[in-house]
Amino acid sequence: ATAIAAPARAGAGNPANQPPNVPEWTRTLGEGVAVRPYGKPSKFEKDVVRRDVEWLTASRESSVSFTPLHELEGIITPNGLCFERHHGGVADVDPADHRLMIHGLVERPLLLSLDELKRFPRVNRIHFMECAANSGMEWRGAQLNGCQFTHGMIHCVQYTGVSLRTLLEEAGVKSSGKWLLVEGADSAAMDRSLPTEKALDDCIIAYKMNGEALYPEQGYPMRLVVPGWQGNLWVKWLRRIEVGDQPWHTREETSKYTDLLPNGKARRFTWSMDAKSVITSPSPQAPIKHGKGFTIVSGLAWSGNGKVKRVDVSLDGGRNWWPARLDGPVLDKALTRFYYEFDWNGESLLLQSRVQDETGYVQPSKAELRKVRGYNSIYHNNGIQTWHVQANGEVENVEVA
Amino acid sequence: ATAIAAPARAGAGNPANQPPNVPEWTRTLGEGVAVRPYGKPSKFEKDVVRRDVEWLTASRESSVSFTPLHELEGIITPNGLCFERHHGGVADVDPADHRLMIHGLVERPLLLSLDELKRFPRVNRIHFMECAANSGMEWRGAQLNGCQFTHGMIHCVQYTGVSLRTLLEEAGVKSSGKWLLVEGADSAAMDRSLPTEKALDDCIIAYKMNGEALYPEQGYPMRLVVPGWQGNLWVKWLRRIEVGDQPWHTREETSKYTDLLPNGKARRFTWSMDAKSVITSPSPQAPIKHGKGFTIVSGLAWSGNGKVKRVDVSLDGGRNWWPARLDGPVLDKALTRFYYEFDWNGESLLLQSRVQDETGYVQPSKAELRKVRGYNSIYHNNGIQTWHVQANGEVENVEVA
Amino acid sequence: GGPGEKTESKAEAKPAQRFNIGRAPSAEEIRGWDIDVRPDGQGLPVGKGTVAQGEKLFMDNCASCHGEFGEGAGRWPVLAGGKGSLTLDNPVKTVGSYWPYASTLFDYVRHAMPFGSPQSLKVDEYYALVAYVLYLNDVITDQNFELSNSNLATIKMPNEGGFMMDDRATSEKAFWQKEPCMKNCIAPVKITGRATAVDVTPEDKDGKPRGVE
Amino acid sequence: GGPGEKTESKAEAKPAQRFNIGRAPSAEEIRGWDIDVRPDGQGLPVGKGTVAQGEKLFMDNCASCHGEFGEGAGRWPVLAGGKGSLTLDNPVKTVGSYWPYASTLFDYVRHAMPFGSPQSLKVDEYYALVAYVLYLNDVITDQNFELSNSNLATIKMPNEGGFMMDDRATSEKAFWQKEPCMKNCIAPVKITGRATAVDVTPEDKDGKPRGVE
Ligand code: HEC
Ligand code: HEC
Ligand SMILES: [Ca+2]
Ligand SMILES: [Ca+2]
Ligand SMILES: [Ca+2]
Ligand SMILES: [Ca+2]
Ligand SMILES: [Ca+2]
Ligand SMILES: [Ca+2]
Ligand SMILES: [Co+2]
Ligand SMILES: [Co+2]
Repeated sequence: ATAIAAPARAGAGNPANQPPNVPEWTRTLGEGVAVRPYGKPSKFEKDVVRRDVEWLTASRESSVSFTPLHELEGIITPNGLCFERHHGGVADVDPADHRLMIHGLVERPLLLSLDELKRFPRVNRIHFMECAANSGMEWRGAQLNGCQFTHGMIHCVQYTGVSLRTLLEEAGVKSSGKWLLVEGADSAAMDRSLPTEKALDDCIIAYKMNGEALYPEQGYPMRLVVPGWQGNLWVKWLRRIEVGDQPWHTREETSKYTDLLPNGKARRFTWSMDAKSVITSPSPQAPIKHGKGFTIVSGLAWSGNGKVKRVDVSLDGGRNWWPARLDGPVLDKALTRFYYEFDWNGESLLLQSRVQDETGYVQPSKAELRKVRGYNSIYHNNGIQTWHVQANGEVENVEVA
Repeated sequence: ATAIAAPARAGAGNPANQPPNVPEWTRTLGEGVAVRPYGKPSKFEKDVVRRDVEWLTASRESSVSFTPLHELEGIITPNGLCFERHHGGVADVDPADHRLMIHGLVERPLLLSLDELKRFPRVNRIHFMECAANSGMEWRGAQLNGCQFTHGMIHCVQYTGVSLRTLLEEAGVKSSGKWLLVEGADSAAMDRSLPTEKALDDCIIAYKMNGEALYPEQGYPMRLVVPGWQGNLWVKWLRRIEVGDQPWHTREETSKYTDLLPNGKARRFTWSMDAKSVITSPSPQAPIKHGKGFTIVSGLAWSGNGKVKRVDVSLDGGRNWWPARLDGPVLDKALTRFYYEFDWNGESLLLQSRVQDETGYVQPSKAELRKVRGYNSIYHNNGIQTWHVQANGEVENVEVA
Repeated sequence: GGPGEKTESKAEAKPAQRFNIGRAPSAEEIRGWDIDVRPDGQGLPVGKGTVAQGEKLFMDNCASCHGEFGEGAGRWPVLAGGKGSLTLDNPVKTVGSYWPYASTLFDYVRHAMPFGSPQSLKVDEYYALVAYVLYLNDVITDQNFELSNSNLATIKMPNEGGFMMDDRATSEKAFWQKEPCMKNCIAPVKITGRATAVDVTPEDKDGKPRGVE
Repeated sequence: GGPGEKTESKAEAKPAQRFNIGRAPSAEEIRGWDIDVRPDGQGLPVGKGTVAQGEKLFMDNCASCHGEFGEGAGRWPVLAGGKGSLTLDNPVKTVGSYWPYASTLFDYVRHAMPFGSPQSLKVDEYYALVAYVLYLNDVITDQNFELSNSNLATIKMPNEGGFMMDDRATSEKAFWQKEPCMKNCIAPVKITGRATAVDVTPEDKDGKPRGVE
C-alpha cells in the first residue's frame, strides 16, 4: 500500500470506534424499524437548522427564519429546512374546516374543501421559491456573515396540486376578470393581487411538497405556487381567490414589495425574480478545513425567467471567470446546482459566481446593480456575492471594488 | 351564483371555523419562526407514517417498515417516510469516527473520513430504491390489504455523493479486479458482491438525500447507491469496499436474494429491478369517498432498466386498457407519477396499471409472471396489481382470473 | 360517461363547468370573508368614524406597538412621518410618506390589526382608526373629520404618483448579454467592506457565525 | 495549480492518483476490518474448531433463537432441515437444503451472529459453530470433525449446483413487446382471491387496514 500524505484532521475522534477496531454501532443492535414512524436527522446533524436574526424584527410571529444553504446539496430542499416567512405566525389549520372560496367576476363561485380540491386533475412541478427580500440586508454593503443569512430565503421542492387554470376554468372567469386577489387564512390574512394572465399560465394550488402534505409553516393545507415570481405572492393557508378587473394595491404590494429607486420613485409589481446565484460552500459558515489542494466550490443558481444556461466562477473578485459544471437536472424556474473544482494553492481568494439564464440575462455585479437601483430597493438584490477565502480557510462576506 | 350539488362529506367539522365565520387560526397569532428549527408535519397528518407488519419478522431490528405510498404524491419521497429495512437495527454512527476503507486489488488502498469523501467531485441524481422483496408476500395470492404493505418497500430521493468510479480510479483498480465486496458498519455488517462493471458505470457513494445528510435509518453518514438494482445492494453505513477477482457469494446473495424457480433451481445475482407500477390511490387505504363522478387514479411506475415509456390503466381487470398521463419529470431509474382521470359511474371496478419501459419491457400480469417463476421466488414480484373498487368506494386487494 | 370512457381533453372541453366538484358559497358566506377594499372604494363596508374617535381607539389598541404618534415603539413599525425622505440615505416609508392609496390602510388594518387579534374591532372603529392614522400623517387635518364608505375613496395620498410599473426589461436591458466576459473583465479589485466589521451576524458561543461547524 | 488554473478533465487525467485525499490504511487497520471469506477460502482466518466444541457453543449462544437442532424457535430463522423441499409447495431453505457454499456460513456468522453481539466470539469458536451447523445439516457427519482454515473450502455443499445466473433477458423475453395490447386482451375476469379473506393485514381499532383515514 502506497502511503498518502494525510492532511491534518480536526479532532482525532474516538480511536476505539476506528479501524482496526470494531465500532460500538457494529457490536450492538440499533433501533428497530418503525420505532420512529416518521424519521428525523441524526443527532450529529443537530446544527443543521433554520435560524433567525433576532434584531431584524420586533416579533417572531412577523419574521423570517433562514434555510441553512451552506449545509445542503443538490436542488431539493427538505421540508423541515424550508425557510419561513410569516406575518402572523404559523396558522395551525384544521383541514376539515379549511375552505377555498373562489368568487368575484366568475360565472360559478366555488367553495372547496381540501378533499374536493384533491379531486381536480393534479400537476407536479419542482420550483424554487425566493423571498423578494432575500439578500435585502446587503444593499449597503456586506452585513451578514453566512449564506444562510445573505441568501437563505429560498427553497426548492416538488409541488403537487391543481393548476390554478383548472379551477378558474371551472369557475368561469368573466372576460372583464383581469386580476385576482389571493388571500390567506393566517392571522395576517395576507392578500395580494395577481394578474389573470399569470394565473392562467403556470400557477398551482399546491397541497403537497416533496410528496407529503405541506408543512404548517409552508401553508398547510394549501398554498399558491407562482413559479419564478416573488415568494410573497405564494400565499400560504390560501382561503380565498376573488376575481376583479383591477389590482387591489394591498399593503404587501405598496408599503412592501415595491422597489424604491434613487430618484424617490418606486417600482411596483416587480414580480419576477431575476437570475441569481451564490456559492454555498465554501462560505462563512462552511470554511475550507482541509488546507490547500483539490477544492470544490459548490453553489446554487436560479432564474425566475426560465432555466439556468450557464454559471461562471471567479477566484479574483470578478476579473477572470471560469465555467462551472451544472450537475443534476436543470429545470425551469428551479434551483440548479453548480460546481467548480480547482487546486487551491492556499492563497486568499475572492470567490464569486455569476449565472446567465436562458433569456441571456447575466447576473450583475453589486456595483452594476446599485448604479441602476441605488441602495434603498430592499427587494430584488441579485448582485454577485463575494466571499473572501483567507489563507487559513476561513471565509468572510466582503464587498470589493 | 349557480348552485352546485354538494356531495355528502364525512363529518361536518366545526362550523365556527367555516365561512362566513372567521376561523380561530385567523383570529390569533400562530407559532413564530424558528420555534421549530427543523420542521415537521401538521398534527393532522399524524397517520401518515411508516408502518410494519409484526408477524413478518421475529424482531424489529431485522425487519421492514413500509412507506405510506397511498398518502404521497409526485415522485420525491420525503426523508422521514422512506421505508426501512435493517438486519441489525439502525446503526447510530458518529461521523467523526466513521471510515470508508477501499482495499484489495487496488494500487493505492484508501481510508477516508466523511470530510475527506466530501472533497471528491460531487454528483446529484434522483433514483428510486426498491427492495427486491417488495410485493414478495403476494406471490401466492392477494395477502395484504393496502399498497403501503404490498408496494411500500420503495422510495425515491435526490442523492448527492461521489461517483464510485471516481473513488475506484483514485484507488486504481487492478486489471484483475472484477468484483467489489461492499460492506456496512451496522450490527449485521451487511456484505454484498458488486460487479466492477456496474461500480464503474453509475454507482454513487451518497452522503445526502433530498439535500440534507442521510437519515440514520438510510445509512448515515454514507451509503451505496446502485441505480436500478435491488435495494439490498445499496449498502448502508458503508464502511468497506474490497476489490477482488471473484464474487463472494455472501449470505445476502445465496440464502437470500436468490429466486427459486419451480424446478428447484434458483437464479442468483438478479440485480436489476424489472419495470413495475402500482395505483396508489384509490387503493385499500385510500378508498373513494366522493361517490360517483370525476375520479382520479394516481399511481407510480418505475423501471430498473431506464425510463418509463408509458403506463396504461384498466378498469376491468386487464381486458381493456387506457393510456395514462405521465406528469412531472420522467427520469432515468426514478419513480414516475401517472394519472388516469375518468367519470366513475359508481359501479365496481377492477383497477390495474401496466408500465412499459424504454427497453420495451411490458409489466406482466401475475399469471404471466407465475407461469415463468412459480410461487416461491419471494423476490422480484412485479406482476400487475389488481384493486377491486366496490360500489361504496371501498377498495380491496384481489386476484383475478 | 362510465368506466372506460375517457374524459374529453382540455382542447375539446366545453366552456361550461366540467367537474361538478364543490359547491357555490352562499351570499352570506362570501360576505363574511370578502373584506378586501380597492382604491376605487370597491369592497368598503358601510360605516364611519372620526379622527377623534380614532385617537382614543388608537391609544387603547395600537399605541403600545406603534407609539402614540405612530412613531413606533422599539422595533415595531413606524406609521407616520418620513415626509420628503424617499430620496435621502435612509428613507422612512410611512402611510404618509409612501403609501399611494388610503384604501390600502383600511384593507390592511382590518385584515391584520391589532396584531394578534385582527378583525376584532367593529367596522366603524376601523374607519375611525384609519382616519386617525391619516390624521397622524397630515393627510387629514381636521380632528372632526368623519371617514366613511362614501368618502374614503376620494382621499388623495401624497405619494400616489410615486410609483411606476416594473420596467426592468427596458431600464436594465444592459444586463442581457450575448456572451458574458471571461478574461480581464475589470481592473484588479480590493476588499472595501467586511461583514465582520459591521458585526451584526448572530453568533454562537464560540464567537463564530451561527452554523459554523 | 493555483487559483484560476482548472483541473484537467477526466479524459486527460493520468491513470495515477489524482486527488491526494485521505490516506492509506495500515496493514493492521485492514486486518481488523477485512473479515470476509470467499468460497475458495480466501479470507479465512487461521483457526479451527470441532463439531463437539461447536455444539456446546451453539447451546450457549444460538439455540435460544435457532433451536437446539437449528429448527428455529418461534419466528427466528430455521438453520437445518428442508432437504428435498425446494420443488415443494413450501420450500424450507436452510444451510443444508439451499446454501451453495460453506464459506458463506463462516462469513455470515462471524459478520452478524450472535444477533446483537456479532464478532464477539473467538475465531476458533466460529469454526466450531460453523462445524456444528454443518453437522446439524448432515454436511459433516463426524462429531469429531475439526473444521479449520485449511479444510473449510474443500467442503462441498449439497445444493451448490442449484444456482444459475440471472437469465431473465432470455427466459422472459416474451415480456418485451412492441405495442402492449389495448382492447379485448383477455377474456372477462372474475375475482379469485381476496386479501380480506386471508385477513393478515395489520388493522386499526376500527377494523380497517392501518392507514385508512
Ligand atoms: C402587538 C403589536 C401591534 C399592535 C398592538 C398593533 N400593531 Fe400594527 N403592526 C404590528 C406589526 C408587527 C406590523 C407588521 C406586520 C407585518 O410585518 O406583516 C404592523 C403593521 C401595521 C401597519 C402597516 C405598517 C407598514 O408600514 O406597512 C399599520 C398601518 C398598522 N400596523 C396599524 C395598526 C393599527 C391601526 C393598530 C391598532 C388597531 C395596530 N397596528 C396594532 C404590530 C402591532
Ligand atoms: C437473539 C436471536 C439470535 C441469536 C442468539 C442468534 N441468531 Fe442467528 N439469526 C437471528 C436472526 C434474526 C437472523 C436473521 C437476520 C437477518 O434477517 O438478517 C439470524 C440468521 C442466522 C443465520 C442465517 C439464516 C439464513 O437462513 O440466512 C445463521 C446461519 C445464523 N443466524 C446462525 C447463528 C449462530 C451460529 C448463532 C450463535 C453464534 C446465532 N445465529 C445466534 C437471530 C439470532
Ligand atoms: Ca372583494
Ligand atoms: Ca462579534
Ligand atoms: Ca458556531
Ligand atoms: Ca477480504
Ligand atoms: Ca380482520
Ligand atoms: Ca384506520
Ligand atoms: Co412579506
Ligand atoms: Co435484506
